[in-house]
Amino acid sequence: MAEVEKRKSIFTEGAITPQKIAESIAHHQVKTDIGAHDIFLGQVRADIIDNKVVAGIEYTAYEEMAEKRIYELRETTFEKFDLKCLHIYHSLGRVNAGEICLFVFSSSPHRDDAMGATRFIVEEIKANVPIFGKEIFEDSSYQWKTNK
Amino acid sequence: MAEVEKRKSIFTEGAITPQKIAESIAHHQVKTDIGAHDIFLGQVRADIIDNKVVAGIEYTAYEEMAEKRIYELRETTFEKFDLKCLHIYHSLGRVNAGEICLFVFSSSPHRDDAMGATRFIVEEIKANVPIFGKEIFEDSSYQWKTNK
Amino acid sequence: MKINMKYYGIVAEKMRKQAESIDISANTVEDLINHFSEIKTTDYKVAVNQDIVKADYRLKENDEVVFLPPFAGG
Amino acid sequence: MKINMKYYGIVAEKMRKQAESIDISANTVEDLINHFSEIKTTDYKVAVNQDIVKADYRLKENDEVVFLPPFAGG
Repeated sequence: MAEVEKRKSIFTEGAITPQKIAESIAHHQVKTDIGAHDIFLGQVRADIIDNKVVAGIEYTAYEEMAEKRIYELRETTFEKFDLKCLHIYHSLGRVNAGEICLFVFSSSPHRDDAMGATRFIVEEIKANVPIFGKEIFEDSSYQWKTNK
Repeated sequence: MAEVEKRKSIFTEGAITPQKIAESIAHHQVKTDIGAHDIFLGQVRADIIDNKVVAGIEYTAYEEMAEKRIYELRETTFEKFDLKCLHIYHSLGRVNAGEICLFVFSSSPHRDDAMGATRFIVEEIKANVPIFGKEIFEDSSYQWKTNK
Repeated sequence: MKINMKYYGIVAEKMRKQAESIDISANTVEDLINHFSEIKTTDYKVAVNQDIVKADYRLKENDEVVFLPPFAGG
Repeated sequence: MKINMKYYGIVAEKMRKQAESIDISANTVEDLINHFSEIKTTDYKVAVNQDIVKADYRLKENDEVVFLPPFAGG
């Protein structure tokens, strides 16, 4: 089984850049036992709520608990799926509409495991990791976001 | 429904670079009705077959038929899933172990559609699009690859 | 009994602070909740020492308690 | 009848060419196949004008026929 990474924080300040994603992909080209990568990106939508447009989301987290949940989630994911690599990043602070706030990257010899792992992690993060989001409208008013 | 792109070729000469993937992601940041991207990357594995290591794959395709299948597949995918964008690229020619030969990129307001669409397309390409691959070993011998 | 409270999201907003240590007489999480009228109408789960617990969970000295509003990650 | 043949992958290798036009007496795909002893042991499907067809497909003048070896995309 691939090595489970040490407790590296999943949190990053502000939006996740396409350049960071490209660098992460490039780092895997030395891992020639990988045949399939699956990447999920969460992007902030400019939703219209009561005639007001979401300009961005400000994320906060109960970080100690979130990191603990993610650590356990990584271990479960490596048990359930045949993975070589797994990277998870989430933004804290302000992320504007059109920018990326979540980056999940699973790599496996085979596509079923890569795709299954990414899906599993995204669902778990949405349901069980204590991250909070304030949807800020263009007029600076706001509402607290709730995952469905 | 999002516009189905005109018949742009899916084929690109040689490996697909991380930089191309980053550029593709960056282009979507103006599309603020997107909430979820799912990206699948196929990477050439350095498999060991009869004690010989795969150094790369040389891809060819029955291009006219492949483009026709992909065009139909795009239409079916837009009917089945709520997508805003869909990009599909496959390499022709030599791709070395560790390099990327397939890039599928689905974008939707919601994660279920993005992930479902990517999975559907990857399976369809493997099963129904006439692309052929010669696995070239480090000693320059080769064998013809067959998808399982 | 000393309890370390942390507040996030809409709970922090209603409590008008992000953390505090309180000295309180409470056996269970349910007892504790009764002291927090500020968030009576708020939807939340309770975490003690970073695990989600039920209302009958028995508190100990120095527990870290968080009222978790709905998650919004992703 | 004139048929436009294209060869790919292991079929091109066995035929030692990538395309040719042939003039052949054949009503169906099955009749045509019988002329190709080079690929008797090869696994393939048959496409006519870019659609996969069965052995009883009736050929027409100028059809484009391809013996498709196993796919390896992705």
